Amino acid sequence: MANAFVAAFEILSFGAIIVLIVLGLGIIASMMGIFNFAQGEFVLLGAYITYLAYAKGLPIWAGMVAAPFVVGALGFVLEALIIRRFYAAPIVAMLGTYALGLIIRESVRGLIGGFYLTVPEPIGGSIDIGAMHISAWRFTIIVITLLVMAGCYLLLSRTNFGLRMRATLENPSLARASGISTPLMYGATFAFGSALAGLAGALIVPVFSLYADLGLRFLIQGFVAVMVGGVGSFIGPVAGAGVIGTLSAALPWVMAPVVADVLVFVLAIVFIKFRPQGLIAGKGV
Amino acid sequence: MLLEAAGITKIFGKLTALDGAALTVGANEFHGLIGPNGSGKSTLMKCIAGAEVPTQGKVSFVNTDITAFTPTERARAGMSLKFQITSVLPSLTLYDNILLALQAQSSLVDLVFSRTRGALHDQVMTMLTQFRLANRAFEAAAALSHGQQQWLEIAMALAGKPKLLLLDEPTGGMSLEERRVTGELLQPIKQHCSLVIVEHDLDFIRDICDRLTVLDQGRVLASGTVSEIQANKAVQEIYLRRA
Amino acid sequence: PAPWANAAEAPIKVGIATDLTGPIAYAGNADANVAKMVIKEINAGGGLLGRPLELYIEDTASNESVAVGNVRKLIQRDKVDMVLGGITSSMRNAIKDPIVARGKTLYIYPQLYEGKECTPYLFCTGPTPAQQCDEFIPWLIKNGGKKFALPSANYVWPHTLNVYARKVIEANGGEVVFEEYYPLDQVDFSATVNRIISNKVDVVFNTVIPPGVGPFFKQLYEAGFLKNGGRLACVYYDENTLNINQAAEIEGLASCLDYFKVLTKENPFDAKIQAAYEKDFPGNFLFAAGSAATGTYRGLKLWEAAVKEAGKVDRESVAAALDHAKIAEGPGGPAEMVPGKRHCKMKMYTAVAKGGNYEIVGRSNGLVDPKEC
Amino acid sequence: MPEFLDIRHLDAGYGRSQVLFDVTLGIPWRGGVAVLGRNGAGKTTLMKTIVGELPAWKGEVAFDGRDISRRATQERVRAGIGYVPQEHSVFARLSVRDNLAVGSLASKKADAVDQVLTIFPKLGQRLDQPAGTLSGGERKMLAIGRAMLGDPKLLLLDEPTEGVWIGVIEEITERLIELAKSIAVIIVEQHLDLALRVADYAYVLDRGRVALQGEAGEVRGNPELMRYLAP
Amino acid sequence: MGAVKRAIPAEIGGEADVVMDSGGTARRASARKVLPIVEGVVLVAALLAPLLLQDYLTVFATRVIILALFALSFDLVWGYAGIMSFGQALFFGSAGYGVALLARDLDITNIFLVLPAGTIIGLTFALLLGGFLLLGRHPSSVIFVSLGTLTGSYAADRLARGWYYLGGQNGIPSIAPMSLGTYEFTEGPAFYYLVLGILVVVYLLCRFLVRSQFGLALAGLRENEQRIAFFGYKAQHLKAIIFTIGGGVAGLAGSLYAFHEGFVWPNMVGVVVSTQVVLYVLFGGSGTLIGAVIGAVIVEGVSFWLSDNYRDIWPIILGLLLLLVILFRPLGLISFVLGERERVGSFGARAKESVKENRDAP
Ligand SMILES: Nc1ncnc2c1ncn2[C@@H]1O[C@H](COP(=O)(O)OP(=O)(O)OP(=O)(O)O)[C@@H](O)[C@H]1O
Ligand SMILES: Nc1ncnc2c1ncn2[C@@H]1O[C@H](COP(=O)(O)OP(=O)(O)OP(=O)(O)O)[C@@H](O)[C@H]1O
Ligand SMILES: [Mg+2]
Ligand SMILES: [Mg+2]
Repeated sequence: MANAFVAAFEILSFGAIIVLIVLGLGIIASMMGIFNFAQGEFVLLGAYITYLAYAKGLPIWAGMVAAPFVVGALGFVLEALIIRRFYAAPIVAMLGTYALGLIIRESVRGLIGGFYLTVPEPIGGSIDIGAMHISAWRFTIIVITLLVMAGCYLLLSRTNFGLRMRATLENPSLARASGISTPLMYGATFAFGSALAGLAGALIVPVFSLYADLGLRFLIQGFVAVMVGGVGSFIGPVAGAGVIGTLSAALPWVMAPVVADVLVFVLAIVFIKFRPQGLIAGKGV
Repeated sequence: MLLEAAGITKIFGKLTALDGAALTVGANEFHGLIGPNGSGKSTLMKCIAGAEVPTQGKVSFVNTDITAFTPTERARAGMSLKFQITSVLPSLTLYDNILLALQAQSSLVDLVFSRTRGALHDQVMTMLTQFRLANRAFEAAAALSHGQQQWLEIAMALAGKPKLLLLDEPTGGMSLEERRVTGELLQPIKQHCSLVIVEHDLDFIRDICDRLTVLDQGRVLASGTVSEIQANKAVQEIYLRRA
Repeated sequence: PAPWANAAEAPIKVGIATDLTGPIAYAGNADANVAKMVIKEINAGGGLLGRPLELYIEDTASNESVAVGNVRKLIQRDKVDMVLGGITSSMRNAIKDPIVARGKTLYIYPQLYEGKECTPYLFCTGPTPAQQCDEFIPWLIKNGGKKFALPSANYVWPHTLNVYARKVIEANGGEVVFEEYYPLDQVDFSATVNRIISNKVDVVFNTVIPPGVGPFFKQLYEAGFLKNGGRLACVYYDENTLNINQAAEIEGLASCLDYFKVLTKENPFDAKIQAAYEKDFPGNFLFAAGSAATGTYRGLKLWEAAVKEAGKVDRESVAAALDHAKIAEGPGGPAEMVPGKRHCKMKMYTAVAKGGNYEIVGRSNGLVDPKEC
Repeated sequence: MPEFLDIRHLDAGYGRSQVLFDVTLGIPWRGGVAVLGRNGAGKTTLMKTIVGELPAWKGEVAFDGRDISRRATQERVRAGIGYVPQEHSVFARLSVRDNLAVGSLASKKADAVDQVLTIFPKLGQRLDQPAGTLSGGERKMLAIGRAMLGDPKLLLLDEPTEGVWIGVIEEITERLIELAKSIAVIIVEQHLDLALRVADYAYVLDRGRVALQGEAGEVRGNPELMRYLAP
Repeated sequence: MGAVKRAIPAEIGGEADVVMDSGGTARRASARKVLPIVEGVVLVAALLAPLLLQDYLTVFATRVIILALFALSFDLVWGYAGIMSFGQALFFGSAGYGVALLARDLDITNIFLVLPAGTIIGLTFALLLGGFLLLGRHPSSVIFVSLGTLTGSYAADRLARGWYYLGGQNGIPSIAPMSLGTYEFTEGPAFYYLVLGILVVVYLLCRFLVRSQFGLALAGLRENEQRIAFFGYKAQHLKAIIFTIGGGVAGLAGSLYAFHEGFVWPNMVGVVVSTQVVLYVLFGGSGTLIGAVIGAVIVEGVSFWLSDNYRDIWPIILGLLLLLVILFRPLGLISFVLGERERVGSFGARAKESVKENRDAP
């Protein structure tokens, strides 16, 4: 019983981490149609900023708060300078963002000397329930993920900002003809997606430590999650990430981890093959 | 009968777009399909051409049950469709668009080894000339105006020498004069081909069709010759009713 | 101007092929630095056979295909007399053929590894499983317990090492509770941690590598493994890897290597090289055993001794001399090649992490045999 | 007094191919104006240039007394131009309700949906369906409804009745006649009757030039007209 | 059609220009003048290379040419059929492993056995994966196929790393050289010309294929697969066929690579190499076969040079260069010399905005 509870918690917490990482990726990939290969590096930057704050002796949570803003601002600038040219050509965008990611990743690698560096969690230790120990920070991540998820959903579905965003991404020329400033919306959306990645990076760095390939590690998983969930909406990728995340954490409990790892991907592809529209088909937000 | 669609039902979620609709078309018959907006005309066309899978019902073509056929198989059996929303191949030239349509049924070996392009050149140019597009043969299809794209689509649909041609609002965005010309272009195909045409312009339909089917809310309201339909009370009623 | 006795003769060319970029660049850069340091030192002492040494460094970029191209540069363009380098086993496998078989050149591999590399003209100067387990595992059983878990990354080194480790564990009355392999980039270990806790494992003999090892140790810690008296053991853990986790999360972790920085306190020669290295290369790249820096030092010095003995630099003569070369002083102590085996005897140390630093808790009696080939 | 929308000597086109040549036309403060012409005459191009989707190569476009030829589309729209494009005139993935909400973003109408539903009751059953799954005619209704919600001072309609059922066309016509009493409406239409009922004035384009213009009745009666409309 | 008539007989796939006389207004702009020149220049340069280069550079050039062959296979499926194969390395690497095993376990190194074997391995794997991904009830989206192939490649990489028979992480080293009777192909000019010869032959075959009406069908497919299906094209089959052919070419390249490097390792089937080949092609310019070749040569050449001269930061510089090219030459380097029309033959350029706008079409 206790064991089952711990298992459930651990699986859920990894699912939450994947969801957190995919939130931003999903907005950019699913809604903007840009499969952003630099998204992993935005996660990395979020982590790096948190580390910097820690290394400079600032409180860690300060770094965590700053990360989404800094990465979001960077996203805004990159959108205006680079990404903007890619909307018409999604495949070229993959390559362009790949190059961008390469540059960021290798630069960060240089900055941190290619090491694996630890960052302590602002809320450390474990919550003890009887003989069970539950990581306090993982628990915090679950809570924050739920909050961010709900916030994003409300923002997109209930506010005019969200409506403008969806309209722009769906049919830019008609959006302009409805009086929406599309360049601004594109910039804002990309910045928002980047900021979420930055936040994800900041929150997960205490769990995984900082290293240059931190973001890359989750990228393919993220794209598969987007596909499983269904392209075109916000909740699709989030649902997909939940499934992929919990599956990759759960399968090793019942089979050899090496098999589980590949199995998750194979299952995902087979699923998409027979349900190309994904878990949640083009409905709602 | 060339085409027999019977009991076609199509349900989208909560909405029943087609409710047991039926359509029969004989050889060399021009058949008009009319009805208010959202009555299911396009959906019926798509079910016949294979773009939608009907929830229920059966389609047979030249005495073969084609309900389970893919669009490709239907096209190879001799059906050809022009969608309501134009979908030409935008970055190919008009020439290539037609050429592609012309040799859709050739075998792979033919595609790779034969010199079809040379052999088909005259045919391509004839089609383009007929539809007044010859002078733009080597421009990308995306550069056509809406009406010109409609024409290109009709030309492409005709190119495959179908036994049955399905046209969904081919004259949308055309002026009266242009409609008349389109009607004239369609007349000669009657020798070898049947036609199902969706139109809102009754005069146009009357001029070119032999028989009409009227759809309303997914059901066939009436079907018969043009004069029968014109005399039909129920039909007159929906024409008066606000949609 | 160096005082070359024989300045007219062309320099002897030393090739270094290592990962200057990519995920293990920190190790590769340290190795390159060590090579620069040693070459500088030899040149300052008048060179070798009266000839200066010239260093050629190429990047293997953690990418075997790039590596092979660059190694060919060393062999075919620069015509080096010896190549030292490669960190991972797969890198060694990729470049050994271009160097040894096709390139007819001597090759020294400096990293601790799984053993079983018995190619002629290929000399290994890092520790082997025997050297890392023979004294270490009995110590673990005494200072940890009898129940071992072997969580491992799924590649050749852990597989081979575990075969050896299991033998030693069982020979010493211990028991392997489970041995399990994970994808190299797995970062969630909840299932593993659960198995460790519920099986009441005493010693986690870890061969999971970064990036997985950080989250793994953290999850173990959070599940109370250390609190309940469990012992972590990891034979590649050196000063670099200490930073992956918070000090508390790896308190008491035991490692067994040929060199730890704390040895500088007891060993003047170690203090000397450590100081020389830090003076020349004050940056981030540490002189540490787990990243082949010590193997590189030892390898170059053994090769120097062999060249001196042979009196020339052609492959046959140097290989013949290197076969039984010895150095009296090196990182962690003296070293000597085991004749006919192309592997190296060296001193081994067991150290335990305490508050983010190592403490030496055991040392071998004399040189440990690699037991290879 | 200058016209409400004043276009002078306008040249425009796509890439390097010029479509409009020296087009000059004026639209009064209120009332309908029809733009006619055969397929490919340049009607859509003219509309796109007015709304700013295409840049004007030469000439000027003045709206409400100000030159707007350098302004971005969204600014022109906010200044009071409403536009129903000929193709891709709805947000396909957004629900019908959201499409209407986009339309009323600027005017902040609370009863936006109801207002449109009184004109097009048909849309009532489709409110939560993605607009991309609407039938051809339903899309047009939605597009017109969306544009009207923005409370434009000048409404551009590019073939608003293409594919629309005759019964509804009548309804649309009446609305437009009503609307043209208070604002300016430019309508591109193939239904000559409809166009000339809504419009007081008409321009006929031929190969990118204004070939004919005049009061609606006058144009209608002009024997040249049919020649310009024939393919 | 009166005034319109044919001036020059149109050849297969429009090899010759179609010019209308002035009575008919249609005319084809002077097409395809530059492409043959570019191809010629590249060929001559390739023929002369070993004479001019130092030995070790010839060896390097051999490798680059093998990679160019590999790039060609990707260009075929992406540039022409619009199938984004992010797992092209799967076919390349599995063929490499296949021939390495033949050499290691069965002592088969005869060139007439190993090269066909490698090709068939690539072909088979491509057929299986392509069959799964491309055929079936639902037409498969570009993104799905790219992720599907990526996953295939990723899984193969994992498998190779974990499978002892294949040498696991360490790969299979020291593969015996390819042989013809008693002659052994070791690295050097002979190997170079062998590989160059193979490249030229494969190039010409591909060229013939994509210029045929089959190529036109592929172009249509790339624009709108569903539309083409409604004409009666067996769109999915066409895709599967070209994908399989691409797999075969990749397999051929992979087996040459294995023998040339004398080593195969898991990365060779994995994501890294898969992305690399995409880079070559986009860098050079997809949709022209020569673009793929040029891309491979330049990317490899530049990385080689950079890693020599900017040892620590060359990946960053490479990334910057890539980004610049993609930003300012999204159609690849080849677009410096080649016009839009000429790039993809007479079959039009790639769909642009239409991707998004077509969404609500049936
Ligand atoms: N994919 C779909 N999902 C949900 N509803 C759909 C879908 N496709 C069509 N419909 C609905 O089915 C009904 C019939 O549509 P259809 O396109 O067949 O009408 P139509 O008779 O062609 O109308 P029009 O004359 O306006 O083109 C419409 O009300 C439409 O909203
Ligand atoms: N994207 C484009 N690129 C190049 N030329 C174009 C483009 N769009 C339209 N054209 C050309 O511009 C001319 C005018 O097109 P426009 O769409 O304005 O015609 P239209 O009068 O609206 O015709 P229709 O009644 O068919 O809608 C046509 O000759 C057309 O081929
Ligand atoms: Mg319809
Ligand atoms: Mg138009």
